[in-house]
Amino acid sequence: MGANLTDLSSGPPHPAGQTSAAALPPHDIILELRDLEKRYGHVQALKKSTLSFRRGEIHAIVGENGAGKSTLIKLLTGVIRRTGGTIIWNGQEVDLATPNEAINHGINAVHQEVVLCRQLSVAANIFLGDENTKWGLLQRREMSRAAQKILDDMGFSLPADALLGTLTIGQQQLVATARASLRGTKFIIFDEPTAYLTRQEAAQLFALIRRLKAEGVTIVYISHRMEEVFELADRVSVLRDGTHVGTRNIEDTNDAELVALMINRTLEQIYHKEEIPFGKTLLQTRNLSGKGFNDVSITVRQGEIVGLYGLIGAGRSEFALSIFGRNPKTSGEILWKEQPVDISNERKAIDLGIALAPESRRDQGLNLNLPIGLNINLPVYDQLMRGPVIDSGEEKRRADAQIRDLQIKTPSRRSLASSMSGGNQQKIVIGKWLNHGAEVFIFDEPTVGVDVGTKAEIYRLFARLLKNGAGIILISSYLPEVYELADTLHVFREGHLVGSQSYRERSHEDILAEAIGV
Amino acid sequence: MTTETVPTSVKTRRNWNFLFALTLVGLLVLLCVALSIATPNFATGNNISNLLRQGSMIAILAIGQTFVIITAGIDLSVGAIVGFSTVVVASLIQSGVPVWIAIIVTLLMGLLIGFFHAFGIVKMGLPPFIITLATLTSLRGIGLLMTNGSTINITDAGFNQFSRESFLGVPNLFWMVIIVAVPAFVFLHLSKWGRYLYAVGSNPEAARLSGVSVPRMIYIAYGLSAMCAAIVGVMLAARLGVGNATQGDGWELQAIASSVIGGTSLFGAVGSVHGPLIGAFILATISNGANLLNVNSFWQRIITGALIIIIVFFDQLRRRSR
Amino acid sequence: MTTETVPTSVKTRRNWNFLFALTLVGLLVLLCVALSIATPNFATGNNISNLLRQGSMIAILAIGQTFVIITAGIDLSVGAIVGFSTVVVASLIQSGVPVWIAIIVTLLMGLLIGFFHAFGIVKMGLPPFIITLATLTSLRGIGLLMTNGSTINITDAGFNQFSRESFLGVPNLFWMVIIVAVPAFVFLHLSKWGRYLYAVGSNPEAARLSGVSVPRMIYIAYGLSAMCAAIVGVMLAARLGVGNATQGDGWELQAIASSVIGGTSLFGAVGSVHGPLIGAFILATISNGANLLNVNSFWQRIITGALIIIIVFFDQLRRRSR
Amino acid sequence: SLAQDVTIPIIVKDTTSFYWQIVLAGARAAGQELGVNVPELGAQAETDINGQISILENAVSGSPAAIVIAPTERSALGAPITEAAQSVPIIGIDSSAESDAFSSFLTTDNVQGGRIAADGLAAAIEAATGKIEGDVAIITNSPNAGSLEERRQGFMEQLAAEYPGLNLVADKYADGQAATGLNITTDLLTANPNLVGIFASNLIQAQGAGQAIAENGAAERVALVGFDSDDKLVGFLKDGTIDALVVQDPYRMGYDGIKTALAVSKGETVEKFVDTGANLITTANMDDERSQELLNPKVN
Ligand SMILES: Nc1ncnc2c1ncn2[C@@H]1O[C@H](COP(=O)(O)OP(=O)(O)OP(=O)(O)O)[C@@H](O)[C@H]1O
Ligand SMILES: Nc1ncnc2c1ncn2[C@@H]1O[C@H](COP(=O)(O)OP(=O)(O)OP(=O)(O)O)[C@@H](O)[C@H]1O
Ligand SMILES: [Mg+2]
Ligand SMILES: [Mg+2]
Repeated sequence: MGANLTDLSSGPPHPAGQTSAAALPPHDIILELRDLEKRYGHVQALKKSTLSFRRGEIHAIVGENGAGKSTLIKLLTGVIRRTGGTIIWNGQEVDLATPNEAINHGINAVHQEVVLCRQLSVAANIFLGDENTKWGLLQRREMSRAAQKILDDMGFSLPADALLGTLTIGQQQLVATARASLRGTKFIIFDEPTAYLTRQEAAQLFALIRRLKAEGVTIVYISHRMEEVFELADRVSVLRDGTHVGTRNIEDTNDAELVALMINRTLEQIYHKEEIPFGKTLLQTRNLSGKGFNDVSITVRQGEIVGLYGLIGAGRSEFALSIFGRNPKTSGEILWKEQPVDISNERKAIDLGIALAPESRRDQGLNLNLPIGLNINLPVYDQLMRGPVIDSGEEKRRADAQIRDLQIKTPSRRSLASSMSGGNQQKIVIGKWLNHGAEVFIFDEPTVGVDVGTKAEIYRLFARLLKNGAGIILISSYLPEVYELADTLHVFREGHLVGSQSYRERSHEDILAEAIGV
Repeated sequence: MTTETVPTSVKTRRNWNFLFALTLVGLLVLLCVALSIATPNFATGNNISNLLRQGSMIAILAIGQTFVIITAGIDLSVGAIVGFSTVVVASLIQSGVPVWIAIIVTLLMGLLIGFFHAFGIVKMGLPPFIITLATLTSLRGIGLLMTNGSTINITDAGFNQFSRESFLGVPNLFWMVIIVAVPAFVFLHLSKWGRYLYAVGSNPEAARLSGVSVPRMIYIAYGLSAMCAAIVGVMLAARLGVGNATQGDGWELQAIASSVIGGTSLFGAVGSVHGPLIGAFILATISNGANLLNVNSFWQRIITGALIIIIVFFDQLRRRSR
Repeated sequence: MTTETVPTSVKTRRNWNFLFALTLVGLLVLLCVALSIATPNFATGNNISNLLRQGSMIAILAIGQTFVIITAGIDLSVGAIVGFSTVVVASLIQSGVPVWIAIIVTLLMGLLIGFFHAFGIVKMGLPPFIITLATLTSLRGIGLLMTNGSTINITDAGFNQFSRESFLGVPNLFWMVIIVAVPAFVFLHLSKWGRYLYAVGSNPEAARLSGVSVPRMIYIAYGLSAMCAAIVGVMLAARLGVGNATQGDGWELQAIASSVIGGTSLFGAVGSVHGPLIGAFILATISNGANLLNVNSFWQRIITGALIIIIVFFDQLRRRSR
Repeated sequence: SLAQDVTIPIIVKDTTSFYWQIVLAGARAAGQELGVNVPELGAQAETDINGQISILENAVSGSPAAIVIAPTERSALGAPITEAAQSVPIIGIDSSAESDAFSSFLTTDNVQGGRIAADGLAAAIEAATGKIEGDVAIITNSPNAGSLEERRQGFMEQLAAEYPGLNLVADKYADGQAATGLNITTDLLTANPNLVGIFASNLIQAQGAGQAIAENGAAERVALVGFDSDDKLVGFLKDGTIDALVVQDPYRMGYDGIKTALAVSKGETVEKFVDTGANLITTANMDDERSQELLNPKVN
């Protein structure tokens, strides 16, 4: 798979290319959107857009964070109601006012944020609203067995009886995928399904998508990862600022064109890498063990990006949380600037100069029902106090600075974090630590859901932090990211460090083999 | 509720392991065994009958309340509905309506009150706390107006007799608990409706996207809770032989407490039918035991508070260590 | 709380637009204007003083309660703490302790009770509902034991006089509200602690990972709530001139209701200091007005319930349309 | 005359109780007869002292001709009443308060009521068992209600002074609910085989206790004395479940309270203290004319 734009634009053969999209007769349009529009108060999330989807195609939608992609999907699945325009399904004008109506037409979606019930089991979630009953009684065992079979068939190794809340976000996303592809789906929308998946799971997902396509199902695929778009899609539509700016057959375009359409300018390079000399050793772990990881020794120096790669559940996040004082270690030690330290809680880690942008923005990263400004400043209120009260001018200034620097798309710092698009929420999670003046930054899946343009900004920001004498631990399940950025790369498998390499001395294949354990 | 994992308290667990492994039923049994040893009067058939009678009303309220709490709501009105129902059923019976019609009318009225709550929540966007608090206040007023602050004496002997008698050695009032609990169990744990209730409490958006009608589930939950309260009202009217609007005062807190002791989470999506039942009978046993031991009324309050803490603490530990 | 957007009710909005734009203060003012027209006695200086005195205690309780509710908790014990504090302060004064020491000791005792709640929540993992319900029950028992079920008469004239007098034309009791509300406002809205409180209520895990000590915030919230209740206990002891353990019965519900009417969400992370204040005075005004208009006390309940629904409904509409 | 413009509010302890409704009925009747406007005010529980003070303050704001009040707590209501009396004449009914500002008092002596109850209970026990011996219990509706404490005090004093054979084994407080009284009584019957008598010192608890005795078929074994009356208790009295009721004259208290208040407001001299009395009504004397008058007050 291509690691950067130049690789990709040369274009691998597209497996989905056989279906000649242009040859389809017009009556094979399954869904047509005319002048579709959505306003949230004063925010125009989607401006008059006209789009059509053909039966049995894989139709990718790309666009910047906040371009309106998720909004479009929510309109099609009855989650929210449009404020204007018409929707034509199979030649008939339809309302799509409620989720039920969408479901009855066979329209399903895997939403960007997992919308499932944490307190119910995996099986219960999969069958929610479509329970198997006999004489009014639930057939629990039967459903559990069926759910397990579905999951196994899809290649997802997940326990059907586990409570959903005990799964990681990525696993939850897989459950949502299993759920959406059941029940006689004719039209299925994936909103950044691979954000929390590793290559292996992503490959299983792609297999599933191709199988669905073969069965005649129409697939809409939203992603910020260009190579996925080129690997899967037949056609691709671009949204910019809530407007549909174009649709291309996949053979007729390349990612330079798509990126230009998305952000209205060209981008030479996504992965921004500068040669920065390493300085003092900042953080070391010696044989650190804890719940989920075992015997891990790493070193972070000034100017260094330490990449941690592995499959889902390999234990990297647990390891990071342990360094940060969130989870207790069971053995081993942590050294800060060569001195052993006892990091028994988060405050101690923060006071030493460690920052953690956690993996799950919904569960760990954000206070969703609070304003963006508060979220951004939360770790630094200590620095904002002037006597007994907060310096509100400084508070505003800092929040606005992050919103500007990270191009967070919001009407105001007073908007609630929950009203942001997924990618913009992710920017808040990162942004809240940039004011803090930490020396070691742990970024756990920092660019999940972030658009290409902003990704490039974030990588440039990494370079800035490094030049200021910081070190970075970058946890990512997206191999190109760690591959291109990390100075030292550690591969985790089942809680163990199985390989460590420095920049340039490794290949994709080696890393993958290590991670999967073959 | 902001709970923290407690590495420190784990250390104290060593010698008391057996206590921590006790389920709620186990704690109830332990309580009963202790009381049987402490007083010869506890384990008599007569007292067990009394105990079953004494716990039955709060138990039924707690089951109804649990449906509401599972949807992440709360029903503060149940005590007031109990009082109001005694007035309604008493005045109907005294005005010559056949007993069974009076009972049915009262239960339907309970259902309607519950639907009104659901209407306030679903259509008017009111917090459950507010709408049910408002009904609590108003219903007591209406009941007092109807009776002019006095009690309505029920002269129908058969109606009064019912609450005193037993069937197969079990007091009729406890049979009522079984009659309510069995369908409630089927509904909550074995039917898809129960599952929808959990889904609504867990994530209403997910429920809605799955085609579950959230408003309908809210109507069902509040309707059932209020109807359970009306059932208790009828039972209380039969037991006391009067209709009186101020009865059942504060029972909403007892019902919610029973439910929470029984493992229901006020944040929704966690709860069962048997938990609240056991919770209610734990509370009834504490008060029965204190009466039998002739504990000073003031000490009784102090002990009840302490026992609630202890019981829920052990139960929490067990849940957490699972 | 499961709220649903209500496209249908939007239609009815047309002619009543001005009502829907009213803030809570607006509704309170509207209520006062209506009462001034309906009865000549309402807008007299004497009555306004009465009104300020009558609302002051619940207002202070509601402010304390709001801190707790913002952390997504609840404090059911405040009414019991009020009663218990009257007993403590009365017995200290009567045993010859100087008044100011008696007051300080009482407030510290309140703080300790709050810390005990936080301990139960943080260290024992108990739901706030349960631990504060347990203290509610136990504290009443302890207070009754201390007084042997009777009242302690406070003979210190200066202490009693305080609650009756005014300063700059404003009743002393209302000055107490200001003395509590101003620091509370600074704490909640202007200091970092307030921000932390909201963060804890919104997502404790995210707050924790941002370096906020969640346990410490829980201690602060429950400590402040219980201390506010102790302050109210001292005020009540001064107003009544007695210490009596059963006073303040049911005030916890009134405090929570005031808070929720004032816009606080029982799910945490939403609330202010001024909202609960206004909520408390809306309730006080309703009851003052009903008394002045000589509304039958049963009707008074019915009307109070209805007005709560109406006021919160309008307030919800305004919030939603923002 | 100008009488229609005269307003005399009456403030009772607890508008939700039947006893106070009878007081209000008496006051209402007097108001109609005398052409006086009588707002009927009161707290919602006998223990709500603060509520009653607020209501008194509000009543004074209305500048009435006089105020009739049943103070809910002796010392707490003292100062507010003294303060109110500076602008309005105050007439006390039912219970007293620590204030010398009252223009007149019409009270029952609740301590005396408790004594009468003890006598009634002893007589009933003697009638049933032939001797005045055994265990007895008292159930109080809720702690800290002044008049209930006085009844309890009178009852206990009289027991100690006059009936050494009667042994007080349980001194219980309920929570204002009849069901609680019922449960307590049931448990008392279970725990005390030698129990021969119970005094339930108000209406609600007498209903609960009576029900428990009927439920357990213990009417033969255990004597029950209640306080105040309604249809339910009269029924119990008839069928022997309850042996005696101590009955006050609340109707007269309300009626005479308003009448006296009007007189005071016109500057007439009135009697400073009036005892409206407490009477023991048993199965034997319940059909007397006076008993019937007390048992069946004209509420509406
Ligand atoms: N509930 C809401 N209230 C107000 N504005 C909203 C709400 N939901 C979304 N928006 C706004 O609508 C715009 C489009 O959001 P949308 O979620 O569709 O973006 P997106 O294209 O999916 O972005 P991303 O790639 O970051 O997921 C954004 O500016 C967002 O802030
Ligand atoms: N909430 C949870 N409950 C139970 N087990 C969990 C939970 N979260 C993680 N685990 C388990 O802990 C182990 C380590 O998970 P962790 O999230 O650290 O993995 P990771 O390498 O970061 O993977 P990911 O790619 O998901 O970030 C895995 O076995 C995982 O299944
Ligand atoms: Mg999106
Ligand atoms: Mg992870």
